[in-house]
Amino acid sequence: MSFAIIAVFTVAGALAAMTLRNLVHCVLALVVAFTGLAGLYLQLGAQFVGFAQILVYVGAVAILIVFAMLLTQSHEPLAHLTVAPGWVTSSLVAVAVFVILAWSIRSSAVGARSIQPRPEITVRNIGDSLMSQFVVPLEVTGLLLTAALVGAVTIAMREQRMNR
Amino acid sequence: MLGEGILKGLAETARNFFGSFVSKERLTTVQFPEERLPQPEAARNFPFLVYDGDDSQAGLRCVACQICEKECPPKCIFIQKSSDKKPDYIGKQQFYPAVFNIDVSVCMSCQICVEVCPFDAIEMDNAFELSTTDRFRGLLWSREQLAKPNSYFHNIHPATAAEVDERLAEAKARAEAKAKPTVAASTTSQPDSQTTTS
Amino acid sequence: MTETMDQIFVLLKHRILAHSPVSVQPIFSAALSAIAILVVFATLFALTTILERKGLGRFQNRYGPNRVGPFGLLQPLADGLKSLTKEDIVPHSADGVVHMLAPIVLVVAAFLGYAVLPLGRNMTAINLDAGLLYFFAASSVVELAIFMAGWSSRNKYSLLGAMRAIAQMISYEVPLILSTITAVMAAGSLSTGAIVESQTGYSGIWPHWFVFTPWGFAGFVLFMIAGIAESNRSPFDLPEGESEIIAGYFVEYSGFKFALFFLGEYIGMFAICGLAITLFLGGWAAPFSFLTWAPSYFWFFAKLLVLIAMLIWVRATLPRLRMDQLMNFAWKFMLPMALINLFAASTWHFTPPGAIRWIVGTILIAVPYLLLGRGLMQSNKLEKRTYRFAD
Amino acid sequence: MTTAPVKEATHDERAAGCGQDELLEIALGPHHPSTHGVFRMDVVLDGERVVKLKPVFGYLHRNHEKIAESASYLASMPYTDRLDYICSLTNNWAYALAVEKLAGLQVPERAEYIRVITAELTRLVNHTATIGFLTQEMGASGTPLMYAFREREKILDLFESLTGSRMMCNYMRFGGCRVELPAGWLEQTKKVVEEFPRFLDEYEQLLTGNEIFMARAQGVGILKKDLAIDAGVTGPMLRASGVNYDIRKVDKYGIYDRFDFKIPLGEHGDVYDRYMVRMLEMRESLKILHQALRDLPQGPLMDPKAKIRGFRPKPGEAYGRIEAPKGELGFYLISDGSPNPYRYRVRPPSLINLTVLEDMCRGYSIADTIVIFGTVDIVLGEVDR
Repeated sequence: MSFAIIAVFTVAGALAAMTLRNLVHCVLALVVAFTGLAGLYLQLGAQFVGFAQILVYVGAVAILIVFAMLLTQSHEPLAHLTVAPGWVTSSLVAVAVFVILAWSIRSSAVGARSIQPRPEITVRNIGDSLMSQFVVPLEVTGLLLTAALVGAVTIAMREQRMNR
Repeated sequence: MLGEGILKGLAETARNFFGSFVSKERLTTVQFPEERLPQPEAARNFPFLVYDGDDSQAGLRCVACQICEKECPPKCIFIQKSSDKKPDYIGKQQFYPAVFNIDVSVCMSCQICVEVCPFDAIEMDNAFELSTTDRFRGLLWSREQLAKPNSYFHNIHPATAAEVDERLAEAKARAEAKAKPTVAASTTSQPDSQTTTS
Repeated sequence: MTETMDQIFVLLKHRILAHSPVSVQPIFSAALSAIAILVVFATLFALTTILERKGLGRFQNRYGPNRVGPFGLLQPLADGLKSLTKEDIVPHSADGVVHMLAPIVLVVAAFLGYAVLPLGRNMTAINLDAGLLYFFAASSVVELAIFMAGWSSRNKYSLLGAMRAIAQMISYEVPLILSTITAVMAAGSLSTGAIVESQTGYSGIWPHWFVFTPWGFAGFVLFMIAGIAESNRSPFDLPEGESEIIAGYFVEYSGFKFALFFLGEYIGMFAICGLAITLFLGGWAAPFSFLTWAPSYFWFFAKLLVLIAMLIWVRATLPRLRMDQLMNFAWKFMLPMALINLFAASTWHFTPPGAIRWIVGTILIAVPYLLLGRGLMQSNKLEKRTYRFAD
Repeated sequence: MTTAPVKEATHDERAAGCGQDELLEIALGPHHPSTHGVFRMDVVLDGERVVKLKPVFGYLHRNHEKIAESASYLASMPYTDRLDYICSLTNNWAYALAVEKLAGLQVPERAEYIRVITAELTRLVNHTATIGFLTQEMGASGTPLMYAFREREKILDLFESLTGSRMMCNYMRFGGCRVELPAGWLEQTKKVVEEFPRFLDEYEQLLTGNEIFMARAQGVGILKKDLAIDAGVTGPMLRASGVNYDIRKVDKYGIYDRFDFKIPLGEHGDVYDRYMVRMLEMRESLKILHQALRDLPQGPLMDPKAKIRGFRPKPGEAYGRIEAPKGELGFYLISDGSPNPYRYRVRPPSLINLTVLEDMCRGYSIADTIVIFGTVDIVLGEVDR
């Protein structure tokens, strides 16, 4: 029941994000979709991922998109519906991806296995495994992000200098 | 050190906060309708016409010379001279204002009319709660509304009023001593000592 | 007796729940908690508005509102009635739906955080394992609401205000979260209940609050500064910036929606204060061991009021920063300090108890503070000046 | 930075800006809390940085100069109160000075002393109001403003008991002053002057060392010495840029040569200097007040030659100027022998100091613009007249 409600919300949000004409409305619809996704995580008992989803996607990514949009675009939203020229190909690709994903999920072991009641995964468990089992991936990710950050700052500073 | 100035500022406001509970110095509000500060004697707001005696219209000192009307910077005074004459306080025959209107919504309380009046007929009032619901007719004061007795003048500006009375009595005595009332043509040659009077 | 007093609300809730069918009990329980939080904090909001105005008045040598009711205490009621009866104006070119949704989203998001605040012993609405994370997730939605308000109004001032608000809130979220990590580290849990629980002990009569350690004190100060910035209060009230951009993102709101913005702002401020209490000031724990007889929720709200009073005091004193200075402060002072504080906290945990760890902890925080403060002053070329006099 | 709902900047504005960013044009005022009345600044912003600023005024134009040409000399005196309504007494003085020059009147010594006392009190009133509003514009929630107004009230009370009105004093007359000091006024004034430094100390404690205040004020809105001189800027603004020019010293009008006081000078010409110069000037004013209150002689208040009615100066022209709290306030009069001036012209410090606003604001943020504008210290009554 609650799954259905959340799913409807998520899908509706995603659809709206694609179809609405006003970009800001699209972002807001996207936020609805993100929130729905977080709801799904929570429903599956994954507290940490659910809250992180909201914190990161709603709190940061959506805002980032908004910023990017406000900083780049400067036109009024288009009044009439436009369709990208290659829409046939792209929808075909989308359908293909969906079919492949669905097929692989269906045929994988995950679906076949009955879900066993797992011990509650606490934040402590996550932390422990991040610091022991997955410490190398974590550090690599951190390094990557730092590099990206430094790169972004460098580019921004060069642009500023050029402006001067 | 960063934050030092901020802490000093916080101490200062805290001193004022606690001071407001103990010292009048730090709680300066006067809660107006209940509490009223005494008005200084010089306080002025809008002009009024002084009358002597009991009859507020017959006793007006104003002789409709129209100097104030001419000098009034925002031109808020309107005077119509009477066609007949009546005796003033000395007994001279004088005109009187048939109409004397002041539009207090225009008046800017500058007191010029008081200074230029040779007859001490117009003085400044200190009443200030004058709001009306009718901003046109309600703030256009006629002769009847403007007339206030000399005792009122004494009440609000005792020192100035005493000075004025003295001067008027002197002028009267001089006039009586000089001659028996022959209808004087002009009284505009009043002594210029009035210039410093308020 | 004291036990009953302490748990009276919990017992009351159980009593009510006992009368309802088992199937709806979880929902019913949540609803009861939600209603209680809504009522209590909305009342506190009303109370704070009048306290703030009266307090500011006293700071400024005047009485503050004292006309409506005894001591002006009914002023919030009058304000509420006024905002309810005022015309709700929506600008012609505004984006109607978003314009309407913004204050609602703001207030809802602001209220969400309370679900994990322990208002007293056993008085957490939902004791989540990742409570702190939940709190920050909920409060991050506020930014979105502010953006919605600023953008949908189609007013340049409100757009400027919204951009300022978002930039400021994102920047200060980093030191805000980093400064909480120290407490999380000490308690070893993200759950707000567990964090409070770890501070409830006493040595003699002195409590084990985190604020009474070097890193805790620094963390508390950093958290409060970042928290003030998060809740857009003076001296970080740039998004409203009354003298510059008039009212910022809610310049085009009137009537009850305007009141909702105020409500949201204050609710957010209480939440931040409540979290500061939870993390550093021992939550509902009594300040001295001989005061434990007073109910736990009393202590929570007493501390909350003290923090609110402090915020009012700060507001009464300080002028507002400028946008670039605000950012500089966040990234060049707050962030390094929060990281250093994190380092100091971990050093504290790995040093044996005693005077040495106090000395080390203090030095680890005081020296960078002095250096960073100096650097900040010098990079802005701030100095005390002397003046010459000519004849 | 601009967005969908914002009107696109015109081509010229875009060309004036830096880089490829589009510009945001906003109108600060005339309905804006920090524009000191009905002033408008059309600001072109690049993000929050000011690219162009166009001051727009005239909303409060009242035709003062033309009205004065059709009114008698005396009737213009109360109108001068309403020029810079914060400091009516210095306006009175400047106008009286011009007329006295025109008519060749001599002001008795006692009246000169009273003029100095009232003018310096006016300077205190003006500077307290200015710095109070300045902090308000920096976003302090009214506290420094309230402290400033608390002190200002005390002086306004003095004005009221002397002149009958708190702000529209209309006190000075051609050849002297209108009324004698009321009983006890001198003692009361001495008390206020005695207590005033306490307020200044409090203010310095609250603000001068405050890091946020320093950050907002130092290095902001720099007015270069040369530009200040070229633009004809006067008053504390000019002195904050380091130019030693004070008409009290230059002209020694009235009896200012008898007092011992100094002129504080700034070095950087930024907001902080303009604030500090005003603070220090208040202390110097207190010095003058101490001396004037001590030396106040007895004697007449008016030149006996002065006439209230039928005042007709002989044909000629005169320019009387004083150091008003805001700068050089001058009145230029031409008489054709009639009761009305033939030509009447005010040199308002507010307006002329305002001309450098764009030069000071360009490159700073919109928040700075408000603060810089606050330190120019204008009163719209004087700008628009």
